[in-house]
Amino acid sequence: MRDERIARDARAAQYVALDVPGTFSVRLPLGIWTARDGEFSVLFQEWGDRTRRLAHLPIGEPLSCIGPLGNQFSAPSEGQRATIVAGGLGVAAFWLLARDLKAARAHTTIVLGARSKLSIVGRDELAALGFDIDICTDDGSEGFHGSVVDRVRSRPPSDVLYGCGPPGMLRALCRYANEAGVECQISMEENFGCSLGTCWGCVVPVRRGCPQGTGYPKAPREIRDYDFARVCADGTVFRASDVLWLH
Amino acid sequence: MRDERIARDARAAQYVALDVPGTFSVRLPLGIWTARDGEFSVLFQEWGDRTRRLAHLPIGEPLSCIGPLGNQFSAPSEGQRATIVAGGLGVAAFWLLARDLKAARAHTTIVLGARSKLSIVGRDELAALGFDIDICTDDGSEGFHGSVVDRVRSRPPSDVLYGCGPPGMLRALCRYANEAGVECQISMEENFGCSLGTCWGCVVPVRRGCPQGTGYPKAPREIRDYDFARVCADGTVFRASDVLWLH
Amino acid sequence: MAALSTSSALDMSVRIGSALLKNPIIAASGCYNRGAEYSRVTDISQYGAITLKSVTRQPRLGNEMPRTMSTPAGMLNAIGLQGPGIEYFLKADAPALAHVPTAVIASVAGFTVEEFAYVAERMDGIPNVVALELDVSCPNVDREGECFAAQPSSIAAVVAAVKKRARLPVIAKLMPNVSDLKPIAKAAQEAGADALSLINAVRGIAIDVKNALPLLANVTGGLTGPAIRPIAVHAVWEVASAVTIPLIGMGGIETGRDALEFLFAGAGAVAIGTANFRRPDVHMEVLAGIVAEMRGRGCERVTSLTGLANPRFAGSRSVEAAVARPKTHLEGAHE
Amino acid sequence: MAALSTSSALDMSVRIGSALLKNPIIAASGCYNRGAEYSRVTDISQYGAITLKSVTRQPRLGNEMPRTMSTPAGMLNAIGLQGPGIEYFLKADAPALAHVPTAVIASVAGFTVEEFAYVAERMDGIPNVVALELDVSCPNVDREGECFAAQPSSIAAVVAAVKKRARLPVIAKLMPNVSDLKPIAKAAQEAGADALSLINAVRGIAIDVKNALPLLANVTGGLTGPAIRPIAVHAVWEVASAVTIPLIGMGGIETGRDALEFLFAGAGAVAIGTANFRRPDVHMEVLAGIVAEMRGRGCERVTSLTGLANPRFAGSRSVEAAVARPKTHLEGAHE
Ligand SMILES: Cc1cc2nc3c(=O)[nH]c(=O)nc-3n(C[C@H](O)[C@H](O)[C@H](O)COP(=O)(O)OP(=O)(O)OC[C@H]3O[C@@H](n4cnc5c(N)ncnc54)[C@H](O)[C@@H]3O)c2cc1C
Ligand SMILES: Cc1cc2nc3c(=O)[nH]c(=O)nc-3n(C[C@H](O)[C@H](O)[C@H](O)COP(=O)(O)OP(=O)(O)OC[C@H]3O[C@@H](n4cnc5c(N)ncnc54)[C@H](O)[C@@H]3O)c2cc1C
Ligand SMILES: Cc1cc2nc3c(=O)[nH]c(=O)nc-3n(C[C@H](O)[C@H](O)[C@H](O)COP(=O)(O)O)c2cc1C
Ligand SMILES: Cc1cc2nc3c(=O)[nH]c(=O)nc-3n(C[C@H](O)[C@H](O)[C@H](O)COP(=O)(O)O)c2cc1C
Ligand code: FES
Ligand code: FES
Repeated sequence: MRDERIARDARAAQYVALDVPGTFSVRLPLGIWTARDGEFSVLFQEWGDRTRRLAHLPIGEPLSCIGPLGNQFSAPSEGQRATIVAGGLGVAAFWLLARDLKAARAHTTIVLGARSKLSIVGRDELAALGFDIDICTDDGSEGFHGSVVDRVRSRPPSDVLYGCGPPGMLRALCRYANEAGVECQISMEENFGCSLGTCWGCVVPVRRGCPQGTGYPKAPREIRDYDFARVCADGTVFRASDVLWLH
Repeated sequence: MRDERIARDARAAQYVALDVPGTFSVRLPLGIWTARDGEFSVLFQEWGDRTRRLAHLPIGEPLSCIGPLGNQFSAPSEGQRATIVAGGLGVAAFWLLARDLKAARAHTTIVLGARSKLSIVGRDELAALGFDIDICTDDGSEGFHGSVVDRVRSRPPSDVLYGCGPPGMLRALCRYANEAGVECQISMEENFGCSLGTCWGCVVPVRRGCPQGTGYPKAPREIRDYDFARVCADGTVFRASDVLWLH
Repeated sequence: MAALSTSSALDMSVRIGSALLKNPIIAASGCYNRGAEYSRVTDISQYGAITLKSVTRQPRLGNEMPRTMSTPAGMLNAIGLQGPGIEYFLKADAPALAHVPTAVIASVAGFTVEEFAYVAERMDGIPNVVALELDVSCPNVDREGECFAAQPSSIAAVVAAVKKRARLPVIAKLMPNVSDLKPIAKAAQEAGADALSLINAVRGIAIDVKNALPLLANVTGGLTGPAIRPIAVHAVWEVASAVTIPLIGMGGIETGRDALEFLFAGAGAVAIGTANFRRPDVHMEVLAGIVAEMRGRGCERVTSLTGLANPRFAGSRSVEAAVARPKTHLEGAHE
Repeated sequence: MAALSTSSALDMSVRIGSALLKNPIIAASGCYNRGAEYSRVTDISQYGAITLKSVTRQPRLGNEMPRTMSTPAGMLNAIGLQGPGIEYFLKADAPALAHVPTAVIASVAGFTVEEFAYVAERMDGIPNVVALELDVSCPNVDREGECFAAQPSSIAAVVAAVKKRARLPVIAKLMPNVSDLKPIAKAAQEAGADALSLINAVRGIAIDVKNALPLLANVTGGLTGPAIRPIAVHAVWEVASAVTIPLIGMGGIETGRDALEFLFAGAGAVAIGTANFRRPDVHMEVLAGIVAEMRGRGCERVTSLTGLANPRFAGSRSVEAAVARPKTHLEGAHE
C-alpha cells in the first residue's frame, strides 16, 4: 500500500486501521509489516468478513487508512541481547523492529513459529534484512519441533524478549519471562471497535499502578483488583510484568 | 457475462437475478440486454448498494446468476406494425425483442427517450441490428423535444406497442394505448424480494379476471375490486389493458 | 472423541411435538410460498420441512406497493398477509401439497382467537402437513391492535383455543418486540404449545428521503435477514432458559455457522427465510455445515448440539442424545 | 422554491430544552469518550454537540473481554459502563471539557433513582456542558434487574428525581426493547424531560461456534450500526406521534441520507455512534448531506425538516420554521 506518511512514520508494532469498502463494518486493524520507499505492506489471512472483502478488492482500489496507531516496542539498551519471538501472523509486528535492531547493531535472535512448514510467513523478508531465522513448527515439519516458547526456553537466555502471536503463546512467553526475570515486551491483539481509544472495547487487565492503565480508583464493592488498559491506544505493546492473564 | 444457457434461452423482456458478493442482500434483478455467442450483457446504473457493489467487482469475478426469469413479450401477428417505446434504462428489455422482430421481418419502429443527449443508452447496439432509432429527449438536446409517449402520439399509429421505462412513462403509454384502442405490452419493474414468485413482495394491481392475477375470491369486506399479480413471476410483461394505475 | 462417528451415519432427525422431521432445517413462513417456485431452482427435499405462507380465514389482498425494501444486511417487508383465505386454500392449494417432497408446516394467522381456532381446525387432514404454526404477530382486533404475541394472556388464549380444536402439533411463533419474551413463552407452553418459533420479523421503518415519505406503503414493515441475527439468537437464548418445549430458531441464518449459533443457544431446529432470496441452495449449505460440525465434534445426533453454549438451557435433549453432550464445552461459559 | 435560499445562510441551529446547538449532529454516548481521541483525526468542532460516555456514581471496571464483536452491518458491544465514577470524573476529566470545541452533553447512568439524581446534580456547572442525558437502559437494582426504560413508571421516577435536582436540560434515552415506546415516552415527557434520545443499542447475542460459548464475556450485548437503522427510525416515528418535546434520533446513521430519514420521521436532531468507528469524518459528511437537502428544498432552517414524512408528527417545529414546511411533501403519505 502506498502512503508516504505512514511508511515514513511507522514504528515497530504499530498498526493501521483500514476502512474496507462495502457494507458497514468497523475499521480493520492490521499490523504494519514492511515500510519503505513511500509504501508499506500488511500480512493478513481471510479470517472473516472484513479480511475476505479486503482480499477480494481490485488492485489499485483506494482505501481509507488511519495510522500509524498505537505505541511501539522500546529499543534494548546498548549491548543487550534481544530475542524476537513470533507466532504465526504475529510476525507482522517485527519487520520494523528487526530493521531498527539491525541499524542499532543490537545482538538479535529471531525465533519464528508456525503450525507447519507450509504456514510459515515472513521468513524471506526478515532473512533479507540479514538475520538467521530460527524456525519452529508445531508438527515438526521444519526446524525445532515445538512451540516458540519451548524454543526460547531451550536457548541461551536473552536480555530482552519481544513477543507477538496468538494469546496462548503470549501467555506462555510472559510466564516464562516473569519466572526467569527477563524483560519482555509483547504486542497484543483484541477485537477493536473504534481503534482510537474511545470505546473501551479492547481492554486487557493490567496490574494496578501500570502507567498504561486507566488509573481511576477502585470501586467500594469491586472485588477485582486490577486495572484495564486499552490495547488500541495504550498498547499494543505491554510489559509482560504488567499484563494479567485471567483465564 | 458468460453463461451459455442464459445466453441461449433468454427471451425478450426476461431478466436475471444476480447474487452480488459481499454482505447480505437479496438478489439484484437486471434485464437481459444483448445475448449471443454464449454471453449476455446487462445495462445498469449505480442506484444503491447492490448496483454499486456490482459496478466495483473485479472483472472476471464469478457471479451466481439465476435466469432467464419472467415471461416474455408476445410477437406481433404477421403484417402488424410494431413500435418499441423505451425510456432510459428501460431500453434493456428491447435488444432481444428487436432482434426477434428483425428476424421475423416485422415492420418495427424504435422510439428511444432519455433526459438529455448524454444519457441516451442502447442506441448503438440497436442501430447495429439495422434499425433507425427515433430519439426523444426531455430537454430537447437531441431529436424530438418531449417524452417518448408524446412522440408516439405524434407518429402514425402502430398495431402493437411494446413499452419499458420509468413508471410515469409506462402509465402515460398505457393510458394512450387504452384510449386509442391499440394493443400494448409493457415490461414492469418493482422492488423484488425473492425474484421467484414466493414472497408476494412485487405485486401490481391488475383487473379481476386477468389471467396473470392470483384469481382467489374477493374477501367480504374488501373494498378494493382488483387482483394482484407478481411482477417477477407472472410478469414482467403485462397487457396495458390489464394493469391498473392507482396513483 | 472426534473419531467417534466419522464413519457412522448421523441422526439428523428432530421432533416437534408428534412430528418427526428428517433434519432440523425448515423454510420459514412467507418466504417459500408452497415450495413450487423453489423446486425449479433447488432440491427442496433437503429441507426437513417447509412452512407455508400464513393462511387467514378470509382472503386478503394485502398491502399496497411498495412492500419490500433492501436495508443494510437485511430487508424490510410489509406484504400484509396477502392470501386466498382458508376455503380457497383448501380447494386450490392444499391438494398440491401431497407432491411436496418433504414435510409441510401450515401457518395460521388471524385477528381474533376464534379465527385462529377455525382455520387451525380446517387444516386437519391435509396430506403432508405435520404441524401448525401460529403467526400470532398480527394485530389483535379485540384488543385495540396489540399483537397476540405481546401479552402472555393473549398468546395463551390463542394457543389454548387452537389446541382444543386442532389435532396436529402446534407451534407458536413469537415476535421480538417485547421487553421480555420469557413470560410470553411460558404462557404459550402452559397453554399447550408443542414448540415455539422465534423470531418473527422486527418492526422497522425506512423513509424515502427524496419524496419525504415512508418507503413502504404500509409505513411499518418487518426487518429480516442477517442484520437481525444477534437479536434472534438473543431471543432463543432467553427463551431456552424459560421453557422445556423445542424451539425453532430463525432470523438471518445464511450458513451452517449461523444455524449453529441458534442450536448452541438452545434451538432444536432452525428456519431460513430471507436467505433463500439470495441463495436458493442455502438449506443444503446450512445442513452440510451442521453435519461437518457434528463430525468434527464426533456427535451422532443433531439433537445433542442443542443448548451447548447456554448453561441455562432448560429443555430436554432426546434421551439418546444426552450422552453425546460434551460437558467440556460448557466449561468457561460466562454467566 | 428551490432557488429560495441557495445564496442565503442556512440556520442549522436546534434547541434541546434551553440548550442551543449550532447544528443538529451529535456524537452518541459511549462512542466518543471525551472527544480528545477524535480531535487527532477529524474536526470535532463540526459536531453540534458531543455526548460523553455515561458516568456512574461509583467507578466501574466494566465487563471482561471480549466486549465487542462485528455483526452483519453492525456491531455488538458490552462494555459494561467502564468509567471513573463521578468524583474522579469531576476531578480528572471535567476540567478538560473546557477545551472541547463544541457543546458537550453529559451522560448519566445509574442503578437506583437516587444514583441518577446524585450524579446529575454533581454535573452542574461543568464548563461547556449544556445538557444531561439519562442512560436509563441499565438494569434497575430496585426492581429485579428490569431496565428503567422498560416501564413508564420507572422512567418517570428517574426523570422527576433528576429534574428536581439538576439545572441543565434533561434528555431521557429510550431503549427499543419494549412492545410500545409511546407510553414510556409520554411518561418521560410528563415527568419533565426536555428531550428524548432514541434509540440505545438493541439487545443481541452472538455465539462463538468453534468453542460453543457466547462471544461476549457478558453474553448479552447491544447491537448498533446500520443493521438497526430501520428499528431506530421506527422508534422515532412512533414516539414522534406521542410527545411534543424534541427527539434526538440515532441508530445506524452513516450518511446525510440516513440522518434525513430520522429528521423526516420526526427527530429534531440526530446522533452518530458506531459510524465514527468507520469514518471519523462522518459528522461532516452527514452535515453536508443535510445542507444539500435543505438547499435542494429551498428551506432555510433545519428545524423545518423535522417530521416531514410523518403525518402524525405531534411536536412543534420552531415558530420561524413553520412557514418553510412544504405541505406538498405530506401529500400521498400513507397512513
Ligand atoms: C492491533 C492489531 C493488529 C492486527 N494485525 C493483524 C495482522 O497483521 N494480520 C492479520 O491477519 N490480523 C491482524 N489482526 C487481527 C485482525 O484485525 C482480526 O483478525 C479481525 O478480526 C479480522 O476481521 P474479519 O472481519 O475478517 O473477521 P471477524 O469477522 O472479525 O472474525 C471472523 C472469525 O475469525 C475469528 N478470528 C478473527 N480474528 C482472529 C484471530 N486473530 N485469531 C483467531 N481467530 C480469529 C473470529 O473469532 C471470528 O470467528 C490484528 C488485530 C489487531 C487488534
Ligand atoms: C425485472 C427487473 C429488471 C430490472 N432491470 C434493470 C436494468 O436492466 N438496469 C438497471 O439499472 N436496473 C434494473 N432494474 C432495477 C434494479 O433492480 C433496481 O434499481 C435495484 O433496486 C437497484 O438495487 P440497488 O441495491 O443498487 O439500489 P437500492 O438500494 O435498491 O436503491 C437505491 C435507491 O435508488 C432508488 N432506486 C432504485 N432503483 C430505482 C429505479 N429503477 N428508479 C428510480 N430510483 C430507483 C431506491 O428507491 C433507493 O432510494 C430492474 C428491476 C427489475 C425488477
Ligand atoms: C417476505 C416475507 C414474508 C413473511 N411472511 C410471513 C408470514 O406470512 N408469516 C410468518 O409467520 N412469518 C412471515 N415472515 C417472517 C419469517 O418467517 C421469519 O420469521 C423472518 O423472516 C426471520 O427469518 P429470516 O431472517 O431468515 O428471514 C416473512 C418474512 C419475509 C421476509
Ligand atoms: C461501544 C459503544 C458504547 C456505548 N456506550 C453507551 C453508553 O455508555 N451510554 C449510552 O447511553 N449509550 C451508549 N451506547 C449507545 C450509543 O450511544 C447509541 O445509542 C447506539 O450506538 C446507536 O447508535 P449507532 O448505531 O449510531 O451506534 C454505546 C454504543 C457503542 C457502540
Ligand atoms: S478499540 Fe475502542 S478503545 Fe480500543
Ligand atoms: S419478488 Fe418475491 S414474489 Fe416477486
